[in-house]
Amino acid sequence: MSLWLLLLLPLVGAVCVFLANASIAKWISLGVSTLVFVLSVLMAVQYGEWGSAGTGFASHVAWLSQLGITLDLGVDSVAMLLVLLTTLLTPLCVWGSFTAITSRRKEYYAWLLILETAMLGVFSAQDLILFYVSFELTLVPMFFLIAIYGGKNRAHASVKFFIYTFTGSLFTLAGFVYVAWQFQLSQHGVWSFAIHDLSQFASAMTASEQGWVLLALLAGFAVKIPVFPVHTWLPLAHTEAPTAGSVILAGVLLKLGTFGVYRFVLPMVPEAVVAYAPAIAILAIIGILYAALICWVQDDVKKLVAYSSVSHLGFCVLGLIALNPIGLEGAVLYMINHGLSTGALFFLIGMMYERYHTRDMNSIGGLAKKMPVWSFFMVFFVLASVGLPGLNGFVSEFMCLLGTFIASGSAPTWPGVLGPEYAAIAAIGMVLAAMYLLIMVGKVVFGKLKEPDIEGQHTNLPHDVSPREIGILVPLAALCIWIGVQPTVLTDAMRGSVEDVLAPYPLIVQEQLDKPETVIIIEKEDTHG
Amino acid sequence: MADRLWFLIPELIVLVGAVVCAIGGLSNGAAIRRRIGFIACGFLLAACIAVPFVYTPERIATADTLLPYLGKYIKFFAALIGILLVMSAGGLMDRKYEHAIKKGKATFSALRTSSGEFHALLLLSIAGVMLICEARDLIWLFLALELVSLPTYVMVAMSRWSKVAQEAAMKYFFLGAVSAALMLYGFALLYAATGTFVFTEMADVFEAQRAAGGVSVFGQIGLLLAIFGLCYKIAAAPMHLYAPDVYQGASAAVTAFLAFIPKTAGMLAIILLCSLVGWEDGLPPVLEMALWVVAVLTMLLGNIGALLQTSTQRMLGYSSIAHSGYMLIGVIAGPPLGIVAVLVYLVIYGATNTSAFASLACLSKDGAPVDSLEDISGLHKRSPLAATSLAVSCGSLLGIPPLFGFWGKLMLFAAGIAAGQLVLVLVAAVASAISAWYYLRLIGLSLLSSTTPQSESVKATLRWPLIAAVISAIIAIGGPLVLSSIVTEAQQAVLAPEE
Amino acid sequence: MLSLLSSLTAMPAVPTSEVLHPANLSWAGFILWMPLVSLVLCGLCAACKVKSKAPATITVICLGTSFLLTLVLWNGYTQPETILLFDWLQIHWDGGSFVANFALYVDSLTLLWMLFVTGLGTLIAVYASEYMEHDVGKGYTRFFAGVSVFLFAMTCLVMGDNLLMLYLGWEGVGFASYWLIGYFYQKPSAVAAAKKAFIVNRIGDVGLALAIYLIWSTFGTVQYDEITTVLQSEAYDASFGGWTVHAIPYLLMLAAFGKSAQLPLYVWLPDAMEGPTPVSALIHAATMVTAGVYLIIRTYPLFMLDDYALPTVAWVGGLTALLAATIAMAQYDIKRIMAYSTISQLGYMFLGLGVVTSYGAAYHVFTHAFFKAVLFLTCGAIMHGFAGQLDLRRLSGLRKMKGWKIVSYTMLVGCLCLAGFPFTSGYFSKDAILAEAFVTQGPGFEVLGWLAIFTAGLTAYYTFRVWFRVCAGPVHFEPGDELHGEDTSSFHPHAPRFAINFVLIVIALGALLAALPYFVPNETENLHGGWVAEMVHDSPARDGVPGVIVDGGQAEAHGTINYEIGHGDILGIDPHKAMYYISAIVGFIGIGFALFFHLYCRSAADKLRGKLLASRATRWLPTAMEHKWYVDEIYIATIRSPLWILGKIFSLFDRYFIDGALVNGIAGLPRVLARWFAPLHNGAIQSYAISMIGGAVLITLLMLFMPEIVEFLQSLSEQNASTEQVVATLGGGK
Amino acid sequence: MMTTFAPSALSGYLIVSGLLLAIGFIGFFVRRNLIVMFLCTELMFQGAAIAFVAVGRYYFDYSGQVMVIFILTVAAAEAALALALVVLLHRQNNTLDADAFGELQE
Repeated sequence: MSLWLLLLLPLVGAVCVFLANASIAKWISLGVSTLVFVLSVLMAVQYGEWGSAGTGFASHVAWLSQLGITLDLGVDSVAMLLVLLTTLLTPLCVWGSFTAITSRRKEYYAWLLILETAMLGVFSAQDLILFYVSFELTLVPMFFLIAIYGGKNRAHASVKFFIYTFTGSLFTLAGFVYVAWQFQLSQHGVWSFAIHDLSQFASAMTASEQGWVLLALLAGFAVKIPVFPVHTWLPLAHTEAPTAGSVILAGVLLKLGTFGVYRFVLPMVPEAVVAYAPAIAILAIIGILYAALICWVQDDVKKLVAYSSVSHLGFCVLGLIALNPIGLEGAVLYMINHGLSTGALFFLIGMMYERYHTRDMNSIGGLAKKMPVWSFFMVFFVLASVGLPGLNGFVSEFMCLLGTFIASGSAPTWPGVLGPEYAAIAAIGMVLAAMYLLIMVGKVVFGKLKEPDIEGQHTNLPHDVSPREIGILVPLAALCIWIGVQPTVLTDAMRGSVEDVLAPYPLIVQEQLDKPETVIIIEKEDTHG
Repeated sequence: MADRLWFLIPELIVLVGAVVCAIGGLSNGAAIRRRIGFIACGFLLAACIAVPFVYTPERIATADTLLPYLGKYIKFFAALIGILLVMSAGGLMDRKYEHAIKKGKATFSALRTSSGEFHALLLLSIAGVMLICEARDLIWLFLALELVSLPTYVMVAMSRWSKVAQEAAMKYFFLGAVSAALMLYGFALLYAATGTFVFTEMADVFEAQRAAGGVSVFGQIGLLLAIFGLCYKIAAAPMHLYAPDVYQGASAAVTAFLAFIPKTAGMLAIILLCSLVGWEDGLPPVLEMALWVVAVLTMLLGNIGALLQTSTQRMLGYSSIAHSGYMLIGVIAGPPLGIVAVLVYLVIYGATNTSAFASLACLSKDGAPVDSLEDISGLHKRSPLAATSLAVSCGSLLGIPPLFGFWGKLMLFAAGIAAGQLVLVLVAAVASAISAWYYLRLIGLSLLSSTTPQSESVKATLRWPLIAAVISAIIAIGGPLVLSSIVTEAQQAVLAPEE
Repeated sequence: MLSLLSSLTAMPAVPTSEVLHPANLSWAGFILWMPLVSLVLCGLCAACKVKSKAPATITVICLGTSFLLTLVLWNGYTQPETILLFDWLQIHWDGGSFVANFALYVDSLTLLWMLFVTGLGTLIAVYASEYMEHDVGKGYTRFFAGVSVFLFAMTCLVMGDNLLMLYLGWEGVGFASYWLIGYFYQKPSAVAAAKKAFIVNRIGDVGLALAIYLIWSTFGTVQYDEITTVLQSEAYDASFGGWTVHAIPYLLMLAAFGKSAQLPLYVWLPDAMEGPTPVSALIHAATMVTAGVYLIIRTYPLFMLDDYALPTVAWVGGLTALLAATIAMAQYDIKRIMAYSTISQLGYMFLGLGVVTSYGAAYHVFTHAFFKAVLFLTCGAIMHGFAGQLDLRRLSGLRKMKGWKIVSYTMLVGCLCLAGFPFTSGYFSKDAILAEAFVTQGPGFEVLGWLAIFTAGLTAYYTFRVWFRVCAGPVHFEPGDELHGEDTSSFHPHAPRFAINFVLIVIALGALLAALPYFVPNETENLHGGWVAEMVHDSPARDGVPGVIVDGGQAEAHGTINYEIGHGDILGIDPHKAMYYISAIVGFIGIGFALFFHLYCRSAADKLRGKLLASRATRWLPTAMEHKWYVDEIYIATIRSPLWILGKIFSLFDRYFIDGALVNGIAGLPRVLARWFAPLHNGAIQSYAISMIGGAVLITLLMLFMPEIVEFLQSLSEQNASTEQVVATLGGGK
Repeated sequence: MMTTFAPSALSGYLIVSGLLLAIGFIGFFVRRNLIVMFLCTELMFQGAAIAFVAVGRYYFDYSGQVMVIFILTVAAAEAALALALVVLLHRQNNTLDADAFGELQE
């Protein structure tokens, strides 16, 4: 079994969908994506690198040998987990779109499957260019999903989404090529874009070079995550995207940014990461609090959840740059958990929207009376999102904050450059998260029943969620509980990879701490020079 | 001398083709007249096939040009894309006239037909590009460039019997003459600086001058003026001003031609001129800085200019300006990677740009050509193939991976960075980002928008341009599969002759 | 992958480092699991749309089982034990690990808490089975599921062997209270109250989370016994941990204050009255609010590490007690009075903790659990019977009405205990705290003691204000607004039936009998407080700090403040003895005032209020008290509204500045430039010619003269630099 | 008979050729008649031609003169083209004023 099968199957499926009759397109795509999911689970069972630092299912295909570009695939344990997340969410998205999509159906399902290929490509690429190609390729299906099936303002939203993220990642590409060039210089003219080569080599660059590369890489990844202040495309895209689009966007696409940081930024430019970590952390914290306060005053439920993603991923970023295993494992866990719980929230909002054609909290309310099962799931996933212990969100949030908290210079084994003060301020975000999400629940789920006038656009859907919709939500809920109760299974699984990435850091942090004045000079050079 | 003639076999095939087309166009047999396009394609194909036989290693060892392998690469691809260009021009000339003859409403008159001439001119121009590869001195270069240009002036004028086409031809021709004079004067100064026309000798003289402290002032000014004159051919700033007008005025198929053949010619000539002074210790600072400024201006002005356009052809005209800017990065970066990147990019750009223009060329609105952006709104409902080809080619021009255009840009970026031109690459990145706006607009209009009253009657009526568009769109998608071999060929093309 | 699968299928049972007796005690896990079983069964009932009282039966049986198991466990208790249920959070890495298992820690303190948590929980479930019956088939199942969640969370909180388990329970009870307070989810006020409870608690939770981080980074563990081990080890000295050990108690305090409704985080509790009455009883009396007290007792050694930690606790407790008592005096809603009274009594408990009498605090928790449960349940019965009427001005003479005798007299029992009537349980437990305030030396503890005594008087007054108004006096009643199809004129109160009466009697008896433990002799000499003290003192949490023995009467700590005993006295008498008299007298005075104002001369109270209001100098007093000192309003004005406005500002900032000005501005820049350059393409051939050739010539000239230009620019900047130098030297000269 | 050709003399020729180029260009952009404008471009070509001849003479190299022959040829071809174009434009618009052709613009 190879990753190629996993990658190409959705693509083949997309072609089949496109050629098939519109009425069976959804069944084909559901079948294909489910098959991919089953395959990925089987692969996960076979996977031999759980807990160790190795790369599994590695395969080599030469491509553009003149530039050292290959089509190498392979997954480490973190990537394998994210592959599983992707293959899980895609069939659910397909299934969730059965009633929502009524026009241009074939294209819709074809795009979803192409999107799956692209996302899997990102996680399984072992070559920078292959990574970049997949990374960018995700934009195209998403662009069309938003632009064809989105809300009223879809044209603007899709173009903004595309151009914003496209622009950012062009700089990332420049950064990649720069590193590859440096590698080529050191290798007497032999180019290579293999992640393995470059991440080993890049840490040999000078501090100021690393700083520039860091900025270039972050230009793409920070937009994708998104980190304050480059987040404004996200609420717009989320609000306008169709339900499945939002789910994929929140569930997987945002993780491409954090995964990029994990896969490239951390191993490639350690010195710069250490130098810039406080600045990034401050942006992340601003994002947490700022977006949380904005959530508070939103009227549009979907926009609220979209901003909450900005806030939540701030924790993830903190975990990433805490530079200790607990923080990094927490961050990876956060990626998965956010995908599950926020993805589910978008599903739920989509179900509501299908029935009432509005997402305005002022015109809808008290749905618990009419849709008790829906309300149950809504409250459940809100709590998962808020971080109630026993559910998944708690573990990752706790680990990210703990990682940040202990990431001070005085930590014995894993010194970092953050510390308790960062965690303490970020922790305010926990309160705010409870605030805005519960206010949302209080308005939409509880209170007096308030329904908008839906004359003339009556749907065939039942009042409460249908068995199909329950079928979508239950696996997500079950995973939320399972991860909440048994997070150790996942943290053990990713341990080796995480420690491998972090291995050079204690030394570098220690060096920087011993010479605090040089850190400042480097920063100055990097910002002005 | 005989050796050099041997290398000219592809050109000769194409020239024979031109003659055959010109004569065939006057034939009384309607079957022959209507199949002029096939004849042209046939000769181009023959030229294509001839290339590998002509360029055998033993033969090349005897060549005395600066870049002996260049011809193999360029001639092959120029002929190949030439076939696409001929296809996109299918049905352009004499369509109504031939229709009328078929219906019996008109009789054939050799004076009223133009299809044969058109194809002959087209082939002549392609032959000009091929000849540039074999240039070993300035005279040859000058004549080859003129051979490329002069037919295109006529093609613009005859592409449409409308006032705008004639205006476009007038502007193109007059400004072309001025720029040719500039280039010629530059050649004169180069001659003054070196005392010879032969490239290899000029390169030696310049090397001696550099060893003695730098290229002489005459040489520098001469290079600059010559390159500015050539900038007109590649539509690079500040010589790009004519391009939007001309590209808008000419019919889409001819615009596709203008955006590829003269551009390739100009690029090759610039590469040849730059190789006179060599990249070994960097181009002379004056030249490098000038090219730098030109590249930056071209990328930015081209992409910025496209933003506000309401005419598809004008928009794509600006886009092709911008692409010249990208290619200049490769020229500045120099061999091997930079020139390889430019050569690869020329092919990729040629294919995808042809696709974009061909998808416009196949459209008509109640028999009239289509120009405004609104006309292609909702195209996917009426002609999904044309709409998809347009979208794919725009995606490729924008450089969305994994389409063909991305790989070209990647190579240029890599070359730029490898030459230490970080700022240039960043400017290119910004420019690409700007370009996303209008490419997405084209994609959005063709694939996403709904039909408007104005665009209701726009349909894909011409068969051959549509086929050309689809083929080149397939190339844009599937091209990456053969990228590695193209790059290998391009690498060979920039090999210096063995001493 | 195998490991992943194996952990999927079977819970791993890797024992942790310490000695375990899983074989002996693994059944104790069922104390924890039974509420969860109940939750699952209730969930099934909900899924099957059961329309009977089955959920109540299930819940009562499950909780009862828990209680019985706790009794058995208590009976067989010999020494502290850890019971591993399963691995929860175990993160290992190169050079360390973070371990928080799903494990139980059983010591006497745990057992003390679990006894009344499960016991009262069961009784309240019985009570609710009747109380909630009008909701059978609607919210009935939801209610009992909520109760089960609550009990499960509370059990985790109390029995967990590490701080993360405590945190799980901590947030869990917060969530359960959110669930239960918001039970009437169609009432906006209930939804708001539920939300408020959760959010205010979250503030405390953040404190707890940060405290856990600090504890872990300082001690390297979050398990209680290991923390104790570290504190007792040789590695420990005064400089241990640096600033962290000083920060830990304050963060824990924040958590405790949030959960136990102390200043400044008490505001959620009065609003929590929106829930059904059993919820109030459950939250207030028995369990949730005492979690803060439990936390502090559990982590007492950590509070000893900072000199000012315990005094802070004491002062916050004392002030909260006073403030809440003054508010309670001026309220008319009896349930609300009980809520404020709860806050006030919790203040006492914290005062007790602060003045180093943890057994006193624990004992007060214990007695308070019973008598406050009685009071709430009687309030609930009244509310139930009088269609939601809770205004003490609209109810009178209940004890003379048929079927309300049991309610009235059990309420009297509760009131007596709360008022500290001599020889009731509340009397002893409160005395223990009051006396200790004089015994222990601390910053202003004596003042605090007098303050607390004064508060005790107020307590007696407002308690009996309720009883005299509602149960004594002439028979009179007006129904509330929750009439179920009945007319106001033809309204008949529904007297409680068996389940409610039974529970009331049992708990009232419990409240009275809760005085007994005080007299049960204990095995340790010189120990005030009997059995409860013994339970508290047996816990290893008590002797965490090396060289410090913290006993009921003997306390000493390192640092500058010595919690010494023996020197304190009141008016020259031993405080413990003196307090028997003083508190009795104060209680009588309070009750006397209540007797006068609210039984014999009810109009006098209104007159007094009128007089106070009439005078400008004293008007503020009743107004402020009736409006709860405007604390809610202050919070809204100083925290909520500014934040909300900030959110609005950010929202606009995001839309118009970041997105509008920056993003769209930058994105719009090319189009602006495009407009600038558009005139270049004016269509005139000659202008093209001049621009093209001019541009080419300009660039050529620029390039040719580049060295000269660069030189010129350099000379310019050098000139500038030299001028700057001159200016600088001139400036320096001045 | 070859006489030496001093650098100063060469620069004189080059100046003349440069002037021709400039005059041609200035004429191109100040005159409005298309035929005159075309003649101006021819002037520019001839400027270059003079330079070629002069330089060829300076180096004793006949290539310069060869070049001039070719330039003349190309100029003739261009002239033919220009004439055709001018006739076409005139037929269509009845004017040869360059300003009349400004339909294509932004």
